Amino acid sequence: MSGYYRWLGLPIEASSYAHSIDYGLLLIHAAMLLIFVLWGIFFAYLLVRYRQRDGVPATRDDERHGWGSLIPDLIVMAFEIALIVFYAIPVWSRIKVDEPMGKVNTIDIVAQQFAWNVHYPGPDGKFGKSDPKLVSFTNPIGLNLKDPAAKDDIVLSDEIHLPVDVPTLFNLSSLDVIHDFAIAAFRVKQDIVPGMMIPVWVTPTKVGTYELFCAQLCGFGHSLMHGRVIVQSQKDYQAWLKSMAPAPSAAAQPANSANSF
Amino acid sequence: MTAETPHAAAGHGGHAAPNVKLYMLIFGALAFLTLLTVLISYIHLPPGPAIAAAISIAVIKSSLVVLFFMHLINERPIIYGILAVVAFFVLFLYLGPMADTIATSGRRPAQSVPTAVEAAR
Amino acid sequence: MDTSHHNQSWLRKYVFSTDHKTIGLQYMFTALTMLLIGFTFVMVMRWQIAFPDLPIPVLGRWLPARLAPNGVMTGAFYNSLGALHGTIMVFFGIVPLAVGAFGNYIVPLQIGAPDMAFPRLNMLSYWLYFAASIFILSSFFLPGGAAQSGWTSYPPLADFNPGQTAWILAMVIVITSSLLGAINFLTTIINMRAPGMTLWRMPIFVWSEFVASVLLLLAFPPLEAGSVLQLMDRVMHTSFFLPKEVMLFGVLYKGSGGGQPLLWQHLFWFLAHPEVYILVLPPMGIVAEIIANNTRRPPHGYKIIISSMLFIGALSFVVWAHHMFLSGMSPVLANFFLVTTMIISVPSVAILTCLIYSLRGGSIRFNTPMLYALAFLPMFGIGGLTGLPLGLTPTDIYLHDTYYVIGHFHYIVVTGSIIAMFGGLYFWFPKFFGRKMNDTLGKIHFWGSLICMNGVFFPMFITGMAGESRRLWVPTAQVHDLAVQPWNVVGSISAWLLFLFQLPFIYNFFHSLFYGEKTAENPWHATTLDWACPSPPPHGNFAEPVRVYRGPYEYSLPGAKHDWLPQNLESEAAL
Amino acid sequence: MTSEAAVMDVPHVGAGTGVTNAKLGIWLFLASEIMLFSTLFTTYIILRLGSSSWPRGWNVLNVPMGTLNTLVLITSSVTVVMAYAKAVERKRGQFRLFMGLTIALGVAFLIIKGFEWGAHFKAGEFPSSSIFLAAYFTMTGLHALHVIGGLITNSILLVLSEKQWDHPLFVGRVEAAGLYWHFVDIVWIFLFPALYLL
Repeated sequence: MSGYYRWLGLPIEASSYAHSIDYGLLLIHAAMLLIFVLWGIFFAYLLVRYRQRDGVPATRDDERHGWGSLIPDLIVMAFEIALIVFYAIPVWSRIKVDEPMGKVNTIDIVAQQFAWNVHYPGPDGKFGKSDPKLVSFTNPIGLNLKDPAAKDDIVLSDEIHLPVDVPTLFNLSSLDVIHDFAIAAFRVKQDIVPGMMIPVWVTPTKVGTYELFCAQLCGFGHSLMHGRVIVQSQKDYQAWLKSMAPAPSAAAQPANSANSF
Repeated sequence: MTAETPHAAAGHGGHAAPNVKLYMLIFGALAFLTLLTVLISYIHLPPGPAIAAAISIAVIKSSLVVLFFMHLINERPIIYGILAVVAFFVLFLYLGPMADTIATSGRRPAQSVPTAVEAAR
Repeated sequence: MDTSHHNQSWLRKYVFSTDHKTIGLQYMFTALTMLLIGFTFVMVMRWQIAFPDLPIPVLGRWLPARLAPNGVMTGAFYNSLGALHGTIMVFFGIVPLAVGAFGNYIVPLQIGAPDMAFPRLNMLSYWLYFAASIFILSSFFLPGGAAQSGWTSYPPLADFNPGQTAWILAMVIVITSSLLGAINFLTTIINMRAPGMTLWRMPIFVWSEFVASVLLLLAFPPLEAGSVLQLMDRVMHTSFFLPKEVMLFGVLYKGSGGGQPLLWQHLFWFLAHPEVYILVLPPMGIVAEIIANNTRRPPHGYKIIISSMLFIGALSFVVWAHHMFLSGMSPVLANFFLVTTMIISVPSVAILTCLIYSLRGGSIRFNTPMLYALAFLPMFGIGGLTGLPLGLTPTDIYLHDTYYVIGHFHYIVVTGSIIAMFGGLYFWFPKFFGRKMNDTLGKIHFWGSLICMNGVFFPMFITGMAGESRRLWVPTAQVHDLAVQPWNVVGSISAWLLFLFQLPFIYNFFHSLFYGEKTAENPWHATTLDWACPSPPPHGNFAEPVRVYRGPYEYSLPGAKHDWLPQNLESEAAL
Repeated sequence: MTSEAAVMDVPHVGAGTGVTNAKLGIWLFLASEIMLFSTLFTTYIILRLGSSSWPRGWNVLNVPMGTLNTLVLITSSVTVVMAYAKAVERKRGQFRLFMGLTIALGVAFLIIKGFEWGAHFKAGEFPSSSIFLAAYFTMTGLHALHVIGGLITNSILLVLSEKQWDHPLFVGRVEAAGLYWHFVDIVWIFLFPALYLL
């Protein structure tokens, strides 16, 4: 993960929409800096120019010009309206409201204190049913093994494999408390609420290994709740999928080896 | 402490002027509306009309209490002001979370909520 | 029913007093102590943030093994300190100091009232607050330990975590105290003003307390109700915030289900966003008072400032869900809250602009209170500006729940509110005690604090930009945070230095209390009514009934002999 | 008399508002109470909206008992306003009669409520049994706490009418207590249909 950071100290952009978020951050911080510097210069000037001096009394405002100070507010407001209309709402809609079209790779994420369970539908493309009543140490998401669709499902712990350049839809759910699915390099962040199934999608654009972490306080082990996101070329990804679908009996076993992060 | 009492000023600024006859009239109306709302509920209307009927009767009843028992009908503007401010914020307290609950219903897989009776017995 | 104070016992005069000034000072001492305690908590936490998994020096040997085995704090203890730091600083430190202490002492004086409208209720407010403070601190020694679900206490975590019940009960008590206080302030300000003190003649500080009290009155009840629901979840095993089939430490919890975790977040932030303005508005009022006094001219745009405050107050109830953009709430609804959030930034900018413009044409005296008031302007500016990328939905996706949020919030409440209130302490100290605080020590305290505060909070923007989450017990556990770990060390060292720079203040405060330079009734040559009575004011405040003849800031009137004209004097001849 | 005593012992009417401190204070208090109970009603609505099924009140709760309780509380609202009328008319005996009736009705309300709760507990229905019962017990419980608060205030006024009948603040206090009691009544006016009839 060397060469990880870019301007403003941001991580590399490894997803399709990372750049639009970074663009906003850059734009806003440039504006902030400009406002602050202009303001600071004016402020310093006032402090020096109007310091207390003998024989120079303070002067009062001319009442007729009392509303002149609203001009900066109007400028700020115009800037903010522009940001809302041309930046925030379109980008937000693209990322959070709309869902990706076309071929979509769907993965279920089941968060728990303090681990990420990653549930792939397997070759049949169907997720097996799961039931919290069946949760056990060897079956962290409570997958119902009697369900035929569950036979070829893959369940990983703390490791996600993704094909590059394919939109992936994550269905986020939690077994216990609120977690937050965050991958800094993808600029992905979404709370996971128990009792809800929340969709979030991303299209990885760079092959590599990134970090997945929990961004919402979930208990004493919150900081230890992290895992790896491995983005592979589509060929490697297919090869990996094949390697993960072995004998049916072992299909539902979580790949605990992935824990050695 | 002064022996005199300032109640000559009753009705002026200090305290609202009571009106016993009116109170009895309101009492009758409240009792009638209570029985009415219960009777309507025995028809077992579908939820929509039932809610509409029950809420409108409750609003009428509470308005009667507020206006006449609490003397809001001839109260000072400052009290109206307080209530207007509260009404503004209450509105958002209802609308915000409600809008969210409706908008996110698709994100909540239907959870089987047992009715109270089933759960208990 | 003779309530004459002259022959009252010491207990009634100094402990169970109904005098707004005594109660104000009681609030002040308690709140400053709580601020120090909350700060101590974070100084301990900062050790773990800077040097995770190393034993805490000195203190580590004293802590019980339950909290810090071998001197290294556990994750649960770290979370407890974090939760209580936030709760104490916000609900038990800054609000009581801003509203309870300054509001209680100054507001009746500035409007020319003999006392608060309900003096006994006022005493009750203070003692409820005091009891809640003791209670929340003692929760460390209760069986379940202290709360460890963050100051936001999101369920389901807060429904299950140990220690939360004590937190809820303490919150219910402190909320009740604040509600009673708010009723008292509003009645006082609305009903008890001296003749001639029209609304547009009230000092900005009184207006700010007025708006803050409205927010307290109407924003706190939802959290009180929410706390009751959470208490039911914990004690009666209801499921208000629990869906069906939740796991509890690997075991299926047998609740009825049917509840919603997001409901708590709505109720909590319905309070907690107005709460931020409760933290900020009174300090803004203090800054306006100090600036008007030390520029020797009326502040620019008195009516703009006040209208902006009222506008902020009204709008602060409609922006709460910008804390919830990524909470699983409807993303379409987020657009509404995005717009309201952007709108509410405009009046804040307006107030700040007016305060800066107020310097123009002034004759600026750089005394200690003024330094604090001036520092407030750019520092609060940083806090406000960094709110922009957090309020915009797309950029919030990245910055949400990172240290950037923590940096932003602390720039608002520490270099904003606390700096302003330090200024207020130096400014009104002569009024409180009839003596002045030492200026040199005050300036050491000022520069040291200002630099160290920036040293603590600015690195948070850097670590936040790198994507480091908040509330990390072991920040080095996550690989992507390793590169910015040195900045955490910088922040921690600054925090400890910040503590060292509070020592001159503490010394100065207590030394000046007894040996400070004695001052006259109106040492700053101020115009508002709080300076028109003796220092400290006697019971009943004003020897004769006051009358108000003019606006609050009549400084440097053209053709006048003096550069100030108090509100209560009919003409300058009486000066 | 010091000026502090003056503040506490004479009804202070605001110059601009024309209302006494006591009345302004109690209305502000009621404003916060409106927010409190509105939050509970919001919670109720949201839980109901978010649930796939919700019981009709009459299947779970005892509607005749609830109706009786509504009538009891409405009657107590009348008696408390009558007590206020008698306080203004300076008729101490009748004031005490009506205030006593108000207190008795309030106690009756709590007793009936107690029977209802008792029957639920006997049937094994607890707040933890279902989200509907959780809302029912919490909302009526918090309301009952408010009734108890009102009973305490009213009882204090009944006792004080012995010695402080001529106190200048007395009528104002009766009025404030009455306003609070009416508010408690109004909350029940909404709780009753929301829980029992829908």
